[in-house]
Amino acid sequence: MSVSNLLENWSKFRHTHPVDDKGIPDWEAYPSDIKWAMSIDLDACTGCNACSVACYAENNLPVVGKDKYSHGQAMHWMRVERYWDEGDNGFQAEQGARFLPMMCQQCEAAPCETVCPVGATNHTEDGLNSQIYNRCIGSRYCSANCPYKVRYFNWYNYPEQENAWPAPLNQQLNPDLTVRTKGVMEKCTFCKQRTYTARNNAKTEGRPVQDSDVQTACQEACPAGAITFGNLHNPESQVAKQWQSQQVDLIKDIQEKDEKEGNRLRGYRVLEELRPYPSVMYLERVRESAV
Amino acid sequence: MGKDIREDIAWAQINKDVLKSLESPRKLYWVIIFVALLVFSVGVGCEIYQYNTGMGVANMDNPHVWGLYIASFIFWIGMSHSGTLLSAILHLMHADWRKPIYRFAEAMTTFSLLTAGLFVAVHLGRLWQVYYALPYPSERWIWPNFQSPLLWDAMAIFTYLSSSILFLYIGSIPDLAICRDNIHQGWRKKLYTLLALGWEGTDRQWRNFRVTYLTIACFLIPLAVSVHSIVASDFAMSQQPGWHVTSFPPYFVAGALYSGCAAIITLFIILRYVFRFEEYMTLPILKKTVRLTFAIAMVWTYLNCIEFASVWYSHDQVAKDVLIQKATGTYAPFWWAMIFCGSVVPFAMMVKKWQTNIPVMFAVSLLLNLGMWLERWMIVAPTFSHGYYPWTWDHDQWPSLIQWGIVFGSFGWFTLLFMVFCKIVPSVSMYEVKEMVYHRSQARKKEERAVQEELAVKGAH
Amino acid sequence: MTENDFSRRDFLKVLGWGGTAVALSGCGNTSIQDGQETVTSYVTLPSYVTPSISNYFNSTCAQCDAGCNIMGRVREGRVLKAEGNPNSPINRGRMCGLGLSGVQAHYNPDRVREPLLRTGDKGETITWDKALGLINEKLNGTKGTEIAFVTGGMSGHVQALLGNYMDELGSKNHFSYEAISPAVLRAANKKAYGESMPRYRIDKARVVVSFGADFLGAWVSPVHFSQQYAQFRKGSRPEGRGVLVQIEPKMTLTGANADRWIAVRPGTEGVLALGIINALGKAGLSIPADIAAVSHEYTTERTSKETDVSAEQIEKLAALLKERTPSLVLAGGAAEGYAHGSQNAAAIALLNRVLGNVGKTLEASASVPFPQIAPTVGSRSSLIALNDGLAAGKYKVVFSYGVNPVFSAPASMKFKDNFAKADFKVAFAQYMDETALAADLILPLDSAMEDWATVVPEYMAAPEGAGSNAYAQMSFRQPMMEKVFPDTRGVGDILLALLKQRTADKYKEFEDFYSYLRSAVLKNKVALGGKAGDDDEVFWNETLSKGIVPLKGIAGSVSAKASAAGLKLPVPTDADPSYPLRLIPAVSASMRDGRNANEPWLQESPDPLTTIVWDSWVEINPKTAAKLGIVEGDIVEVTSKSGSIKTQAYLFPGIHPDAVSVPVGYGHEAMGRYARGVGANVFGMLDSVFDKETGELALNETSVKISKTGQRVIIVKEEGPVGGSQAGKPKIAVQVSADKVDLSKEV
Amino acid sequence: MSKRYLLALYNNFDEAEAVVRELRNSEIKGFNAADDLVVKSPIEHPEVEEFLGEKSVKVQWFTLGGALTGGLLAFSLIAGSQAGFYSQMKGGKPIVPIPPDLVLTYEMFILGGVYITVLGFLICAGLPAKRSPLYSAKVSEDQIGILVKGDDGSMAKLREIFTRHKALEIQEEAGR
Repeated sequence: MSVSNLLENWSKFRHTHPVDDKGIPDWEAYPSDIKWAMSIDLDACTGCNACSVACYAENNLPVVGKDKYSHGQAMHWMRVERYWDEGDNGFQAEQGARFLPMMCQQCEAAPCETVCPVGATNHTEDGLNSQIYNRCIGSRYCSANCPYKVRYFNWYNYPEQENAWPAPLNQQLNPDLTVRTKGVMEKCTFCKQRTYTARNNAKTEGRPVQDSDVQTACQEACPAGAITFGNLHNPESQVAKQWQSQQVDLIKDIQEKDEKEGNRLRGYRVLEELRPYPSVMYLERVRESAV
Repeated sequence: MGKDIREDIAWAQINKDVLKSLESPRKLYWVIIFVALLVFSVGVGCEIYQYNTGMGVANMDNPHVWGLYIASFIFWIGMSHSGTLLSAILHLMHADWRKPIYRFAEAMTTFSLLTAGLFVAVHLGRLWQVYYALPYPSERWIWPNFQSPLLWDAMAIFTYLSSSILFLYIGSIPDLAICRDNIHQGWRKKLYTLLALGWEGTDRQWRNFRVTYLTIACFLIPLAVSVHSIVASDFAMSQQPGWHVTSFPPYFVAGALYSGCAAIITLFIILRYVFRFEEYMTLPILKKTVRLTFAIAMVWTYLNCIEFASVWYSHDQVAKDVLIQKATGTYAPFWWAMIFCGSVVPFAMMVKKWQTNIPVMFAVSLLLNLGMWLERWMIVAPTFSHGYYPWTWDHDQWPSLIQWGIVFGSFGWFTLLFMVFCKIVPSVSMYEVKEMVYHRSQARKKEERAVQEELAVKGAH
Repeated sequence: MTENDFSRRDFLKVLGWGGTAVALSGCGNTSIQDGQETVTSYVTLPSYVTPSISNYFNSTCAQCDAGCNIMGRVREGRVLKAEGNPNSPINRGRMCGLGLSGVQAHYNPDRVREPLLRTGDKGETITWDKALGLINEKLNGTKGTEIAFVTGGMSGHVQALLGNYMDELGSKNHFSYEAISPAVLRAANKKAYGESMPRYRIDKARVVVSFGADFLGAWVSPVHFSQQYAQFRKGSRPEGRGVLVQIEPKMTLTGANADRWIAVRPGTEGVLALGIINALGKAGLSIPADIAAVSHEYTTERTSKETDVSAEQIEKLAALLKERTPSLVLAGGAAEGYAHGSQNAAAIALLNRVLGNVGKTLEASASVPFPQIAPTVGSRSSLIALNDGLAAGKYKVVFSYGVNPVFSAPASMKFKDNFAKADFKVAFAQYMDETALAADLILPLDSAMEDWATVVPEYMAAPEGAGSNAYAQMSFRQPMMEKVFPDTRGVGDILLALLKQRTADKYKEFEDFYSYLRSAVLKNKVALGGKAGDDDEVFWNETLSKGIVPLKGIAGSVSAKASAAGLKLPVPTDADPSYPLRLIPAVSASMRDGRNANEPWLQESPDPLTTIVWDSWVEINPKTAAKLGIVEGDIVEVTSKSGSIKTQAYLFPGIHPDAVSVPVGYGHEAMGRYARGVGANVFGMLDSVFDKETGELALNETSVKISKTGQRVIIVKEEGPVGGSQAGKPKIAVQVSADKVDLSKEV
Repeated sequence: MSKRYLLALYNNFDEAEAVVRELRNSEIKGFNAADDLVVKSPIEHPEVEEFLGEKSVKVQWFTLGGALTGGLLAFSLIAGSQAGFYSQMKGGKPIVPIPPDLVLTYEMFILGGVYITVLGFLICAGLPAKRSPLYSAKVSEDQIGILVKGDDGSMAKLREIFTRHKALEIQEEAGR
């Protein structure tokens, strides 16, 4: 606690991210030059669930079993949603199904962060929502306020009481991150353990982080390569190029796309209008009309 | 209609009657204590199981992370409002009929706040780490998140609880002194001696007492309003459809007063019988309370309609969907039951004959409370089951028996605390009833004198 | 604090084991199971191990037959995760959910840990010496013709060793069985293009018309085809964004990704293919005379009537195919699982010839120059042969490895009873599955992450560039860590031990399968890409570390020789009124034939289309369901002539109203805690109808009726109460018409 | 000089008032009506204040001080701790956001006010206290007590006044 600190740096403490009150980008709020972001091409996504399984493998997600699944207590950080076209007679299947991999959107102005009573979920300097398991007391307010409902609560003590990894399955657990006990919230971290290593390695080598340094587990697995991940602040990264070419701007809640070309682009963000400034851009699924 | 408090009742009689309640209530008292203990132990059993196994046994799920615990939390917070808030308002307005009933109403406040606090504990996934929410200085300079409405809640409730306890306590000091003077043995003597702080009723004490009591009452009114506004902020400050409603704070405050008044009626009737307070908790007082409750019921109904209307006429399709879901979806029976209990049943209180009919009012007050409990559930649950994201909709979430058990147990806990309190601290304020009787008889005398003078003037002619 | 307790304790354990496990990897019979090995300090770790930094070992996935090349991520002596090998032409660094779950097969708590001998109804644990001795004893005096060995598809040096063993036994009864096999496809391809597995170039096609080939899900080499598909969908490709049309009665994952999914009446795929040819002719494409002679009968009206596909749709499709070339037409399981399956496949193959795709999007493949290690592909017809032999009492000793016929044979074959007729049955098993339970001796196998093997994929994907037409590859499967259970053995080791029983002299130089494999590889150093002068040790290590051995293969050739001669498609008849619906056993990407059912990630990972977990279900078209009065969650009885199952009904828009579909792979009665009792086994109720040409079991030829049992459950699934509806929300999963977007400039 | 105490009980306020008036007007040596006179009553009675004369109450100053301290303390502590915790931003909000801090400031304002008021009450009313030696339980029931303190010499006079006004009971006690 430091009142002198407060008075000296008052203007600094009034920075907001990603935009200030007038809608002007306020990057000074960021102490780092990294902003992790993702883009997912729904036209390439086949809905095969490999990303989801990869997430189980990478992030020590417990298998909850049929009974708990039936109570909606599944722990898949990455869920693949399947939608149908809707017609007069119910669902139409003539153009297939639509798949949407949905995980934490790592919002810039995340609704979950402000409501946590203990500050267990915060914005990191590389633009993620962090979730501090040790700090979490399980009020579940973050999940209540998440518009995407991508936060998953440990309703049970999976590692111990529920024996989610009966020996020797427990030897598969990734030692780069912890298993979570009952009563804490968890969610997609954009494979924090991987991005963190990548940042450190790049720092050691004295260079900025590149695309080749890090892949998230889902991106790495995706058989169709639908997922792109990288540093949005690095104009050389694939993800930055995609966002730019799709005219999707992180700091806008309504994308002002170029009038002529813009409506022929397919980048969008889910529930953007709620102004959480999500870090995941989706590319619309395309369907041929000629057949 | 029954008689009001006799003005010529001897003050010593008041002491005697009230002190008797500390010693020999009706048998029903023990029945209530026993049942409450039983109900409470059911809740305790459920909580032990839930604590050991995990929150999953409550049958909450991932979109539906809050359940009856939060609903009951709001309910109990709401219930707390009438006691202290009404007591303070009526005190400022010099409404003397408050005097025989305010003590138990304030006790109700305190204990329902304690019950609400119980739900915080029950709700948390990691109760054992709850101290993280306290702003204690730590080596790492980690603080709770002061932006979270839950933290405001904690702060507001702490303030409210401690202020209410102080208000209740300060107001009881003269009565505790009476107890001290009249009970001469055992732990009670020691307790009353300790609590009475050596009160002697000197002019200096009374003088400071009056100002203090008035000041706290003044603080309590905005505080109580802020408390339930902040509880409403838990919802209104969120981004969820059905919660993000501007009118929530006044709506919550009205709902709180409403359920509190209903609870006062319920407890009024119970205490009146159990402790043989027929002389003090008179039917005219009941009638006044009932009328007040009716007025608040109408305010609540109005605010309810405002909420629906503002959703209905807005362009927020998502919020509209939630409203439609409430009225037609799986929660519809409960939602309509809430409307019925909250907005239709109170009309029974318009019937003059029923206003002082104890069985009818008892039933009505219970129904009102049920309606208000349902209201809280209908605020919490449908938004989870029908939020922004259709994929995660979950219309069939039904609380498990464990969850119901804990909610059930909380009523036992409240009753237990309340009934034990009433057996230790006089639940009718003796000194204030004396004041009331005194002032009324003074007023009567004045009136009579005026009449006599008038007669004398007439006679002189 | 409890939460820390768990991770820290385990973490320390792992650190303790780490050094030894890595150092001893691959030799001896130690394991990490009991954790009693000497704790090795970090000081004495092998030079390539840095605590907390992962090592990657290249290997080959064993979860299905595609043979994807993987890298095992190993930390402190434990394999944690399988990741794709980026140098692989097959999966190019990618993985599917099934492949990722391989670690759960490895660490599975239900693995068989010791050799077990059945005595009566009981099993007893015996030593390996005793077990092998027992086999020797039983084989002595048994004629070669009385010995049978049933395996799945095989390849590589294990297969070579097995071949040697069978030769030593004097037996020719090696049955290669796959429950779900593209056997009809192979035969039809051979006939139509001259090669059973040509390379498909989805990435080069502008239009792909797939008759039930679930190439994104479970068909042949799905991860590879997913890569191609990603290319195919790129608008920035010179050919522009490709168009996928899927024709099948039950929507597969590929169907779900199609631009147009056409629900064809089950079994009339061939008719539709000919109808399209006819329409193409009408549209002005020149049709070779021999084909036209057959196809002209299939007027659009007739085709439409028989196939239940609208005339307009057929014409649109023909117009698209004519306009956008090259295209690629695929035939898959849904079109081939009939008595006339080969005919269907042949008719579909005609389309590729008519459209001139052969040689453009259908390329010649290459095969490995060593026939002993070339893949032996499995089929169901070989199971039929085995079953007939067993029924006739021909086989006294039966070995089974890597297959579970007791589970996956139709009940009407009475395989279980026939299997019991053999005197001595030996199962090489990783789980106590249904077949292992029926065996007399169970030999516990190493997992694919503990064992040595070489793998030659059947579908030979090739990298881009020169020489790709002669590209073939062999890949290594190598242990990534110490054995999890000490008493399991690799199949190569077991076969070697058995061979030594027969002819000790020939194999005495090989201490174990590892040394056999090493010497076999070093012997062919030059053919495997080395130079004659290379140091053996260096060559071996380098080859192993790459995991993939590119070979100069024998280039094949494809030709457009598909002919309509002899093509005869049956006229669809009205359904039998007592069994009005066609049952389509669905093969899902994760469950396949059920061999991986005990891997919990696969059970918990929702079926992509229905989002159901942990159970089987029957998909019914909402119209049919309405007629039958069935709602979602009704437990229905699906009855065929040969059997019945009870399962939950799921109303599914992606299925033809005349068909119902039940996923295969569920309904295990044994195997382990995650598989047992989950769902119902649809294999059991299939009718014994066979493809007339190949003799392959016709999977889709079973007709069923459906009746309600009166029970109803809430289906455990990922989707919510509104199903796949977006409830009018504007921008969740957005779809846009191709003419409304400009994909050419996308990055 | 030793002081003695005298307590007289009366039936009602009118009688007590008369006694007090007389005591205030009397000039008895060794007895100062302003300091040495205490009225004990079972209820809070504004008339008592009237006939005892205005005496200032200082509790409200405590209230003011408490409320202001509470509010100021709240804002400075909260904003200060947020500023010390600046590495963790929240949901697009500034590190030191004003509206939430004001909510808490408001609560602390009231909390400080109430607590310090109660403290002030205890101090001003002299509580907790040992009971004075001359105390009758009747005072908490229905009688008015008048307690006086005076020199030995004044006792007789005081007693006489009490008796004249028909005191129900008179107790005498030596000084402490």
